[in-house]
Amino acid sequence: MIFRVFEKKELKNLFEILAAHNKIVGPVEAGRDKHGEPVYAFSEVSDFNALRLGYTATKLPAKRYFLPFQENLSTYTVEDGEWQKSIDYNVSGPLIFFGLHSCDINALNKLDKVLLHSIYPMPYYAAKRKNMFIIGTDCAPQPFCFCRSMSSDTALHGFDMFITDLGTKYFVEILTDTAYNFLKHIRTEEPKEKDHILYMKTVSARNKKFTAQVDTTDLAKILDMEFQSDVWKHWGDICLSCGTCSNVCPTCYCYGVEETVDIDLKGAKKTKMLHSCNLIDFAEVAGGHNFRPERHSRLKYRYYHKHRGFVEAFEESLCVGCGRCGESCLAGINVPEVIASVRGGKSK
Amino acid sequence: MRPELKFVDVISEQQRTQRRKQDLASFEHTHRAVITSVFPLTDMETLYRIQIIDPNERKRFSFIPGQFLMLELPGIGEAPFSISSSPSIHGEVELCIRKAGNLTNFLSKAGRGTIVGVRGPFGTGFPMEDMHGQNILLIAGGLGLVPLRSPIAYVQENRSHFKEVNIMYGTKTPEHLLFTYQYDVWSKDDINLNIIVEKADPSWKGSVGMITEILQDILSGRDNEFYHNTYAIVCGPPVMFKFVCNMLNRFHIPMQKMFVSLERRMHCGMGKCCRCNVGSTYTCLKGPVFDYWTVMNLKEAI
Amino acid sequence: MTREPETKTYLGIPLHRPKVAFFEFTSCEGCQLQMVNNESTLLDFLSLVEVVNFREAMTERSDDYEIAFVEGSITRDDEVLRLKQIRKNAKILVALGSCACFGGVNQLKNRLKNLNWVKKQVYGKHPIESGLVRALEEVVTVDLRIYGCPIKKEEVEKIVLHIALGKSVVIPKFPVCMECKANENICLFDLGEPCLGPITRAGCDSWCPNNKAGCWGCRGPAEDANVAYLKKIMKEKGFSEDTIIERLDCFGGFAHFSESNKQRTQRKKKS
Amino acid sequence: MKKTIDVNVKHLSRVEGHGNIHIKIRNGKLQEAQWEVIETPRFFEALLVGRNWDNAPWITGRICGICSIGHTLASIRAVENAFNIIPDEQTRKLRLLLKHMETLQSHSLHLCFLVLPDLVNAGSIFPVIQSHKDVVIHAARIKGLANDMCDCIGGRRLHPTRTVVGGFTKLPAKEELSVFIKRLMSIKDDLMVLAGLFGKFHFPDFTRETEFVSLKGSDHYPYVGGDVISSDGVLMKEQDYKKLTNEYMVEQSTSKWCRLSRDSFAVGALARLNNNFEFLHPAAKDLARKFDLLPVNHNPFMNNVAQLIECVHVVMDSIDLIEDLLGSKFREPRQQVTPRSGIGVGAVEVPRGILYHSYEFDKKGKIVKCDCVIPTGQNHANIQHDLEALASEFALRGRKDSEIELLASMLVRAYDPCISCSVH
Ligand SMILES: Cc1cc2nc3c(=O)[nH]c(=O)nc-3n(C[C@H](O)[C@H](O)[C@H](O)COP(=O)(O)OP(=O)(O)OC[C@H]3O[C@@H](n4cnc5c(N)ncnc54)[C@H](O)[C@@H]3O)c2cc1C
Ligand code: SF4
Ligand code: SF4
Ligand code: SF4
Repeated sequence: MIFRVFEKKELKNLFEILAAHNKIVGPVEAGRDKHGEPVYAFSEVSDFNALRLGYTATKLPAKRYFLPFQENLSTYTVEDGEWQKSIDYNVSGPLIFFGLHSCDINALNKLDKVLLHSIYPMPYYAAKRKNMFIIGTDCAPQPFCFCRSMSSDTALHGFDMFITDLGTKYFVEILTDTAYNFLKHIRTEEPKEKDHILYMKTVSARNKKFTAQVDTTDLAKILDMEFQSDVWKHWGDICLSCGTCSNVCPTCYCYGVEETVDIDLKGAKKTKMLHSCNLIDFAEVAGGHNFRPERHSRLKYRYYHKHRGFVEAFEESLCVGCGRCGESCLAGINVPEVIASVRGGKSK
Repeated sequence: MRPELKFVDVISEQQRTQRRKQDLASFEHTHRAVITSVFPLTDMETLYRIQIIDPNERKRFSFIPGQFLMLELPGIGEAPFSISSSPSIHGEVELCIRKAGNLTNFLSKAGRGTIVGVRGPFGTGFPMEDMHGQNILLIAGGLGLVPLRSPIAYVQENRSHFKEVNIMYGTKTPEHLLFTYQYDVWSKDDINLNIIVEKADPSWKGSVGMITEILQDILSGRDNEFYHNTYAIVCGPPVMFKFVCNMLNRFHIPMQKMFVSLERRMHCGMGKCCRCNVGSTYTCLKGPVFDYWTVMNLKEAI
Repeated sequence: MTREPETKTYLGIPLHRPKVAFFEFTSCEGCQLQMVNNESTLLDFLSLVEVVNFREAMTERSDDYEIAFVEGSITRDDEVLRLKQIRKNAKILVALGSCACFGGVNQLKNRLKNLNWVKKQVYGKHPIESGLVRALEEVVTVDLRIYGCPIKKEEVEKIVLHIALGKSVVIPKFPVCMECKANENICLFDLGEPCLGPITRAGCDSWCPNNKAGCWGCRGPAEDANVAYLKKIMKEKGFSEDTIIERLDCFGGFAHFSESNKQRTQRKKKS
Repeated sequence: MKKTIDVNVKHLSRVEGHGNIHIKIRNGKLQEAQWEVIETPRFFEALLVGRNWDNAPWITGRICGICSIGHTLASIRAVENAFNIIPDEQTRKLRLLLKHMETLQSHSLHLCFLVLPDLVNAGSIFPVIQSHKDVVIHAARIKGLANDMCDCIGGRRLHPTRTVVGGFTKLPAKEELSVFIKRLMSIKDDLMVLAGLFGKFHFPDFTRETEFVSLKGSDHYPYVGGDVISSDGVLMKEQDYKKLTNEYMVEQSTSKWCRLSRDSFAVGALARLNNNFEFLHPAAKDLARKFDLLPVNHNPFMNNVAQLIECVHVVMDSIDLIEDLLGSKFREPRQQVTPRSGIGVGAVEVPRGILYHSYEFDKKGKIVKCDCVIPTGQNHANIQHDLEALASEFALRGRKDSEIELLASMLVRAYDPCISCSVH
């Protein structure tokens, strides 16, 4: 890995140089909540001043840029008995992601395993993923982040460059030659020994700030044993089955498909919509039979998919510990508490 | 040099034609196919023969018994169907389809010449070659005969590779029996055919009862040699294969030699939409054909 | 209507062109208006169906129809008779909008114990006939429901298209939050506003939250809606009992979940 | 002269709500001419009692599917007046813009879909789609623009979501707004085509003197709040709406009737135009002159023409409003609301005339009393008197039953009555 450092003011230059020729997506302030605190979101930015690199956490991940909530899979033209199908992967061009936290980068790495590197890669995802240039940035741990438990607090790959704020300078890890070439446009230096020390200090100071934890030891096995456990019923009782957790999760990718005919009968569409395993009709089949009619069985399934099934298939869980699901859940259902309760700890 | 990103086209022309499995385009590659014959079997089920239009694609299209394909009509729907014909015919398949919803109802109005889209084949199949030299029990309930027709065709075409072959088929009433015109042909190939209905009508001369009753008759009084060298393929509604598999288990037929086919909702057939997950196993990738040991280890499978 | 009935086909299969009629009972007639409010698809829509009865738009009338779209709630005896006649004529009776599906805002008067007080409040001593407000299904069998106050025209178009194609009509079973999150709205609860999105049937594309306004539940409950727990959450977030009840009882969809509307459920059982 | 005439129209078509017309003439003498309103009441005024103030605009908007925006705005104004909230300029401009679009939406619907069939001898818009396709396309474009702008500003074309006491929950993006300037400009041309077409039609020649009531313009053609005037010389404040309307019940109607200086008065486009001609946009004034519609005009059929002229006015005024808004910096759209006890009245000119909402609140902001006076309710008596005069006059002129039926229907339609709204 190649490391450099650069003066803080250079970042604006980098941004502007990149923005002149590319589209940039980054964290911005989308509004203020009732306490007057900023609410952050990923959005296209063209003005460096609108960028909020010091953001805490966004409510939603940058999902719509790699797994849109709704996406046309194919369009058909229909004429008499004949029809033609055309496929569009819905990418208009490359995008620069300016300021993703490690958890969100790791989420992409996990998704890559199932959507890119499995036997049937998913072209819609692949097309977007391969057109992402990612600038990672260090984060400020929030009380709900348990990414350390999920080994997602640092990203080792899956980005092009990663910048860490050292106070007056940025420390940058460079992973791709594209990033290396981009950095030639601003003034950077070889890091000195004191930069390295400062970097390590910064990182360890951050690491001390993580509070939330999930015990993942033998979790897959324990989940298997506790399949019939009553704690699920408790969580099922308070779950609203609203699908919010899946929508805000950077790794939830399950979807449903709808086929529609245009009202003029001259065309048709096949549309994909992100679904959630917590929604009532997720496991409904012909004749109306529902494999998971109860709230608790659906909620349980979400945990099984993430912390057991995915582990079995890919040797890691499908959760990066960003804590978004717990933060957005009105009922307050969150991963640390659910897992703790399944492990025999106390539930709320 | 301008700091500008190059657009990455995920499917170069080369990839498109060469690496089929790794080919990103295959995800949405739909063969255009034409319905060449429509043959009503009962009020609800119709047998369709479907041929891939492009001769090259047709040649390349092959499958193993037990696999399914995704059939689509633009704007109406897309759904998985088991291939119900001999694996030795390429690019032309038979599907037996029951009217159950949007796609299947619309299809029931379609005639010869209708153009449909076909993706696949997908999923696991029955390991027919492993079964060579063994006894075979082919057990079907109701619509379960549809996926079973493909292994039956395989057995017929390779009869000398198998020892004793038994087909057991049960339905609710005689009217529900599928493929009645084929029973004679099956028997001719030294295959024992046992049919049972739950409720007879006046014209019914055969056995009446549950399928487990014939199974009991066939399995009783055999030696261990038989039990240990027998494969079973069980297709039908979940309740039925639960009873059947329990009985096979009691007779010590190895669980790894018992195969079932599961049905779930599917949108992609490629392990992406998660709708077919049982526990957290994709029915479309690891199944629909599972050995019974695996099924036992899945949560909420049956 | 004088237009030549043309047979449309889709994928070579001829489509059915149903005769449709529109009727309204006690309501604001806004849902019917929504039908003509979508200029771009109106002509295509009209080629899929044959409109034979639409008082708000046409003078000709006919009783020969297959699908009846009925708007409004039922409050008087003459309305009951008229609705029963419509039920007899129609093969498919579609309840159009919240008033038809649940009684709509009109049913709010049911919660007032004293109907005479209600009448006096508005009309003084002048005699006026008006009974309790009922949803269509409390009088006749309803085949399909198009929820919303107002309805989304797209939903009506979809239903008609699906009937013509022989496809089943699928209305979301999950709640508004699902759509709201997909629209990347800031949750109203984060803004300190109440919202019934977590328990209300989706399909409106989170119309109100998109506009930074909390949902009032006009589409009625989602399937398996956890009303009891949302009430608890709202209380914990500091919303008064009244705020919650006022939202829940506004359109009538949550009548079965609300104390003040128990009488209504009982009435239904009786009839 | 015709001696015996019977006209019975049950559930008059192409109007909002349910009304009947009966005319009976025997031996050349008018025995009965009746405008009957049979709509079922919904008791909005009663069902709001006891509810929180924020329910008022949300629920009363549902009084009417056509002028839901007007109801919402009148309700908001009444609540704001009670709580002593004064909307800032930005809010006032956006509300007026929204109001304009409702006027355009409603007038164009009425003129092209409900009135036009009468003028071209058709029973509904459906055959007109074939015979006058170009007109329908112009109309659809006009209505389409109005609908899109309502979506953009109010959040929804019907039962708006963004309009709340204190302002708006959300503002339109400036980019969105600026697009509309161009569309409004081109809509003016569509309106001129329609004007050309309507100019060729012959509106029935019929006048009956009456009183016209509307809001009073001060520097603008009036739409939201202010004083109320009448062509008979009345001038009052909006708070005095009770004295302006004097509601009473009659046998033939589930809607209340009103009167002021005479037996009946008229509200609506013609009343506004008669009372505030000078404040019309110059382009609208020009058009009025072309139609020879100058104050005070007493032909109720001319209400249709007045609507057309108002369409031009609101389109032109909207362009100015948007330009103003784009030129200013957007501020926080919503003011804090502190409820208090009191009474508030809000008067708004909706497409069919002046609409009043009035609420009384307790100190927690719960509604103690609610009263809404609807324009169509104010017009009913006038319609009745017009109907009597029309029947006698045209019977005298020897018209056939069917002609009188058509004329009577057209007369009622000219008022663009919103019947379910008048009963509420
Ligand atoms: C591996 C596999 C093989 C199958 N083989 C056959 C076969 O050979 N012949 C046959 O007739 N049927 C078969 N089915 C079932 C068939 O896929 C469904 O009947 C079909 O999806 C119905 O589609 P539709 O569009 O007509 O119904 P829809 O209108 O989509 O659905 C009607 C109902 O079916 C449910 N549904 C949707 N997709 C499925 C699904 N894949 N499985 C179960 N329920 C579903 C819906 O939730 C709804 O309740 C098979 C299913 C699987 C998974
Ligand atoms: S499951 Fe929750 S904590 Fe885990 S990645 Fe998804 S949103 Fe984040
Ligand atoms: S605003 Fe309402 S609908 Fe949207 S997420 Fe929050 S609770 Fe759900
Ligand atoms: S958000 Fe709620 S109140 Fe608004 S339209 Fe949707 S269901 Fe109705």
